[in-house]
Amino acid sequence: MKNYRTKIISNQEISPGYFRMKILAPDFGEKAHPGQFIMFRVQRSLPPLLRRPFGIFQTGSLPADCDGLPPKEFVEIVYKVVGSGTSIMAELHEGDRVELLGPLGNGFDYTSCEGEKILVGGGIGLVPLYMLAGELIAKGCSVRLLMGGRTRDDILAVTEFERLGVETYISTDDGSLGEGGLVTQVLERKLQEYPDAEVFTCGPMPMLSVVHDICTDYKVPLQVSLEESMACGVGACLGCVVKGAGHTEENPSYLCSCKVGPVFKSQYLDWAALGQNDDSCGGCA
Amino acid sequence: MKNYRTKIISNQEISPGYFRMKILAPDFGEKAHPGQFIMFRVQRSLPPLLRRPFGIFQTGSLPADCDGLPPKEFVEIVYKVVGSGTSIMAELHEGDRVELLGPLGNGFDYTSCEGEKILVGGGIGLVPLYMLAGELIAKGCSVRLLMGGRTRDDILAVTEFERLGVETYISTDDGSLGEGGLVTQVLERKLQEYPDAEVFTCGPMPMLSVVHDICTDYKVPLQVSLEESMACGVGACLGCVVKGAGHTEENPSYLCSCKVGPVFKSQYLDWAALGQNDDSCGGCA
Amino acid sequence: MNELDKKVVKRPNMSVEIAGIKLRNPVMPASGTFGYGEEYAPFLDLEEIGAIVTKGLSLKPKAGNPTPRIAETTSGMLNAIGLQNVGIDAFIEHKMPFLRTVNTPVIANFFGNTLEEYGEVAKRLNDIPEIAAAELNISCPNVKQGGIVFGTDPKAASEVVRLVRKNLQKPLIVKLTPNVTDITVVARAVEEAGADAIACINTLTGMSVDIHTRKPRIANRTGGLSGPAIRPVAVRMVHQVVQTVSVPVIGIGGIMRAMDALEFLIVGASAVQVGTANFVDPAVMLTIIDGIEEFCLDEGIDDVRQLIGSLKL
Amino acid sequence: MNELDKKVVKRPNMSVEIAGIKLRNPVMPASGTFGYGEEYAPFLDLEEIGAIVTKGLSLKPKAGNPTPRIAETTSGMLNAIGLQNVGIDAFIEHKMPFLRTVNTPVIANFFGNTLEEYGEVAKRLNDIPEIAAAELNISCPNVKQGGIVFGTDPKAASEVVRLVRKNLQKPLIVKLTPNVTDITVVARAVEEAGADAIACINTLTGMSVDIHTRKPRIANRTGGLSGPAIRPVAVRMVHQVVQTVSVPVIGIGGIMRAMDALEFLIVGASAVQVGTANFVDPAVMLTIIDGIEEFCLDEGIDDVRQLIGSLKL
Ligand SMILES: Cc1cc2nc3c(=O)[nH]c(=O)nc-3n(C[C@H](O)[C@H](O)[C@H](O)COP(=O)(O)OP(=O)(O)OC[C@H]3O[C@@H](n4cnc5c(N)ncnc54)[C@H](O)[C@@H]3O)c2cc1C
Ligand SMILES: Cc1cc2nc3c(=O)[nH]c(=O)nc-3n(C[C@H](O)[C@H](O)[C@H](O)COP(=O)(O)OP(=O)(O)OC[C@H]3O[C@@H](n4cnc5c(N)ncnc54)[C@H](O)[C@@H]3O)c2cc1C
Ligand SMILES: Cc1cc2nc3c(=O)[nH]c(=O)nc-3n(C[C@H](O)[C@H](O)[C@H](O)COP(=O)(O)O)c2cc1C
Ligand SMILES: Cc1cc2nc3c(=O)[nH]c(=O)nc-3n(C[C@H](O)[C@H](O)[C@H](O)COP(=O)(O)O)c2cc1C
Ligand code: FES
Ligand code: FES
Repeated sequence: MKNYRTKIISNQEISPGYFRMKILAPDFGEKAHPGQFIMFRVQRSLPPLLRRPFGIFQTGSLPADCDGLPPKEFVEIVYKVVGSGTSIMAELHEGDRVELLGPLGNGFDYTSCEGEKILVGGGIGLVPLYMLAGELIAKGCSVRLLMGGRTRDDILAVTEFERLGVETYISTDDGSLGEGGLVTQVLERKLQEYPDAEVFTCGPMPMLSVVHDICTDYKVPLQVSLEESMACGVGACLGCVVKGAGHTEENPSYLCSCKVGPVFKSQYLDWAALGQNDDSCGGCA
Repeated sequence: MKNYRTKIISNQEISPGYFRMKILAPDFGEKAHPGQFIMFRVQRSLPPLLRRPFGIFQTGSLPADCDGLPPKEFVEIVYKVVGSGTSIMAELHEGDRVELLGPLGNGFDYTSCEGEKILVGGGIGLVPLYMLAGELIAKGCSVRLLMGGRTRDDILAVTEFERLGVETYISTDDGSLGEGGLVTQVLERKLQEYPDAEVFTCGPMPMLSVVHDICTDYKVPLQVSLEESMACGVGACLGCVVKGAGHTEENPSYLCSCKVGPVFKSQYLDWAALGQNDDSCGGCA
Repeated sequence: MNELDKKVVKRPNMSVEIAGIKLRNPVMPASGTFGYGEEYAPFLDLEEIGAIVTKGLSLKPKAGNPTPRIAETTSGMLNAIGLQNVGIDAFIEHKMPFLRTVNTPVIANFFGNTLEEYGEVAKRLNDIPEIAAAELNISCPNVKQGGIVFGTDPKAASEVVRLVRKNLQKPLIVKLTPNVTDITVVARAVEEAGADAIACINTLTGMSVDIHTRKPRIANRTGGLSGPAIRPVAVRMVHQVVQTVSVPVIGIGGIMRAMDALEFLIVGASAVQVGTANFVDPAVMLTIIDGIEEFCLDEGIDDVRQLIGSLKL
Repeated sequence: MNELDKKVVKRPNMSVEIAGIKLRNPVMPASGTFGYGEEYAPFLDLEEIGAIVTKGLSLKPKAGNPTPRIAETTSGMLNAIGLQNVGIDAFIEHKMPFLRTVNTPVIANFFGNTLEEYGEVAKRLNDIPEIAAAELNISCPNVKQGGIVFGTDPKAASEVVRLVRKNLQKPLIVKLTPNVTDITVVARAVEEAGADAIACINTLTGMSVDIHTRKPRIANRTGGLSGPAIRPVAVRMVHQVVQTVSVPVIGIGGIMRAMDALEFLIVGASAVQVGTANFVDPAVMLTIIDGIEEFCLDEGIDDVRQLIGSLKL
């Protein structure tokens, strides 16, 4: 984990309001795990003041240039334009100077390939699942991805996921792509089919809540990636905490989502408290 | 006077640290007088918060495009990069959206062509003298321009002035262009030659002070363009005042330099107070 | 909501009432940032804003502070104008004739250097029928009492408001300074002393130094900080005051956009004043008014007053 | 000054002394923005900064406030962490072992919910030889006295400082809140009560509302405003305090760059703390230290202490 003062390699709109940005980051890839994130500094001048957290979509390296220079290692993020910071990001170009801190936090935990791996992603929540899917496939696991979104525009990177060898199932609220309805309905069907599955999820809080309930019902392990407002991203400010399971007024338990998370085993979280957090915006890592 | 929400036509470095910016401004030219200024909004987002004042270098119109659209009227400014706002300006490109308010303030007063018109400009202070020179020449006056600067890089737009038909005299502190020494020494020589001259000046405060002293000695009328920090540019905030002649603690006289000025007849100013203002940065309009 | 939908929706009521004066909408300039109205007439239709608030007036003309008087800071500005103004007589003679031609309520901001002066200006304002209300600036040092600022001491604040209330036959808005430990104490004091409305906040005292000359960047050393930098402090104070008093509150501080004005309305301000933003964009109040109306339409609100104090806790 | 010139110039002395502790340079983190030091160790060499200041410690572990706890505002941020911390015992057990390995003075920021608790933590700090000094945060509500903030009342402030002074066998820095009418009164009170140095400022209380949900953007409703937005207020208060007390003052508030730190030194701060800026750039303190040194070289100053209080009035 390190602060990179670096440059943008490319920044493209991949779906209305969604962008994919490649950033030069030597040696980043070898340290990064699926589910980790970066703190991105949009520009050296204000605004915005604080860095913005983004999940790692993938890392890699561009082939060496004909000029004989070594291959360019990069980290790639996928982001949705929602407010002041992401609006500025959308205007950035190749060569613009930016800074990123990472890789940060604890990512997904995947040691064995036992059982089906079911990945459930909602909208921008698909981002961290891509790197996870890649690593699971590389280990030889069987991976099924349930992609959910409001409309077809919110279903990102289908081709990329399929190219990995992932079985994908698409559902949209308005039925504009895949089956109509909620991704959680698909999850329920899949769990009936694969009762020994393990679930990994990321997406808007209402979706995460339902995923948690379903996994509890079906008694399958769940890992969930959360999204909290962050100032430092390194465990110093304590701004990003979530309530842990068993949190009480008298015996409070707050977990730093930038340091202990952003990925948590579902059973360690206080879901009653999380569910209340209706301000939570869509997308996470 | 009006707020233009408009676009940059061009923005070029003309000497190290000095830029020339053409901005689209229909109908601006017909209202603008030499010595007036604009309040320029660098970008729609912060920073900077406040607009920045710049003298009008010239107005004009670009020939009609081959697409048959009407000619593009513009206002042109010349600026020196000194701080946060001008640094951002230096990065702007053709087509970038900006705002400008103007033409503002009272410019130079020139009714008759009696006597020689001697213009004394220091560094960026040459800016408002260009339009003035043009109008004086158009009226048939005999115009002599004394250009001063630290080094050759600070002597701006020599060719443009000469093209107008102005007699120019250059001096630099380091002798890198024209004669070595202060422009005020040249002024003294010229006043000996033309005792019935009228002087117009703009430049750093120490230079203005000396010009005022010399003109007082030689009993020639002087108009001076001042530069004060401004917030509104329209007489509303009272942030830009200067002390008028005869200002006392008991009977204070403050003149709004954005409204009464920025050009003042020298005798209406309190020079003792102005001279103290050693913080005054170079350049004015 | 697309253009078509908008057309069929009824435009929301935008008018509000403050201290008995009816405003066509809740947006007006903050004193000292809009001159005497006339200065901004070339840039916006003065009959589209809720009210006109004048530069602070005093009994005698006031020359103000030495220069430099303003300096930009990060997302803010410092000013130490020193309450320069033409004085009440010149105001009546030179500024009122223009203001009379504008069909928009005029609120006269005023101050004194002593308790007596405050009382005198209040009396003089009675003589101007076209002045809809007076806004009392108590962020001024009391020259007689060793320069302690009226507005930082609940007793002094109460005293000056009581005297002005007695002398003034118009609605009285009292404008509070944020440079206090507990703004609710002062708010309660001025309400009890007879304020018909409370405006807050005035500027926060600040300072900035030029590291090269090592001099303060404004001649008066310290100045008032305004602009978006102070908005969170202003929103907090308006929230506190609204919970404390029952008279209407006017929210001021760092409003640049409609969404900023809405923050103040939602915490309970009945109207807002826009200050520094006028310098950045001379027609900004019109954009803010439009933006508030748009927000009401989008949220299905048919009366802007439904927003006031609609904070969910 | 070009590269060549620089090499022949002697590097200026950068070390300063605060309350008897010698710092290698005047730049340290502000409490609560740098964790317990360890969190930032991957990003900067902790042996290059003047001191390490810990998150505020209390007698028992403290859970802090519900979330959301932070929100960005224009050039600032609001936080209502609620002083979450591991408590003094866990601090000694889990955080000191790392801090012991770093050759940089450690300043322990601490607080209590009652007068007694303040006294108890002070005693416990005596047991940790590697703690160079304690920084007393008096911006906390006194639970027993109905929640009035110690630091806003000169009497309460004086009382808590006196008690801590009695219990503590280390240099004592007292950190003031800016949410007061007159900071010089509190500064004088804490100096008289035994403070060896004064740090100011803590955050300004602010609030921000999400206009769509109409809820406060942080769960605690109000939070502390920090970042460049507050710098002019901080510079002003440091200036006032320096003119009032004779103990050294540490300047805090919105320092992002060397030139900001220099402003504080010039008005008279003997050292500075950097808070919010650490979040923006984890190595910002090193850049600031370098910038101060560079400034000294450019201005021909051979000792940074010559800058302290060099303001020209
Ligand atoms: C661990 C983590 C991983 C994330 N990964 C992604 C990703 O891969 N792609 C993506 O598009 N988004 C992701 N997000 C959300 C992303 O950080 C926000 O969308 C972004 O910060 C919004 O910034 P803004 O300035 O455009 O919005 P504004 O609303 O203007 O931001 C204001 C403040 O709120 C914070 N904020 C706003 N929305 C969120 C949010 N949803 N989560 C956390 N903080 C927020 C901002 O960081 C900022 O401090 C992730 C968030 C976290 C915590
Ligand atoms: C009537 C008038 C006409 C001017 N004409 C020209 C011109 O034609 N070309 C040119 O290069 N400059 C001109 N100036 C000066 C120009 O306004 C400043 O150089 C510019 O504002 C600096 O902005 P900054 O953000 O780069 O500097 P910063 O130092 O970052 O600015 C900080 C603040 O100080 C103010 N300020 C800084 N320097 C000056 C200054 N010299 N005069 C007034 N305010 C200042 C800024 O407007 C801003 O509010 C003129 C100034 C005035 C008052
Ligand atoms: C240049 C300037 C002059 C001001 N003059 C006055 C004044 O005369 N009377 C007054 O009550 N407030 C005065 N104020 C304070 C404003 O009315 C307002 O309370 C403050 O600027 C905060 O609002 P803003 O952040 O929108 O600017 C002045 C502010 C500025 C910037
Ligand atoms: C997230 C956060 C946590 C803080 N925690 C503490 C604390 O525990 N104790 C304390 O005295 N000050 C605390 N502060 C205040 C800072 O130490 C500092 O006084 C303030 O942020 C102003 O400095 P800045 O503008 O450089 O951030 C905290 C500030 C922030 C932003
Ligand atoms: S974001 Fe600062 S502790 Fe997690
Ligand atoms: S700049 Fe506002 S009055 Fe001149």
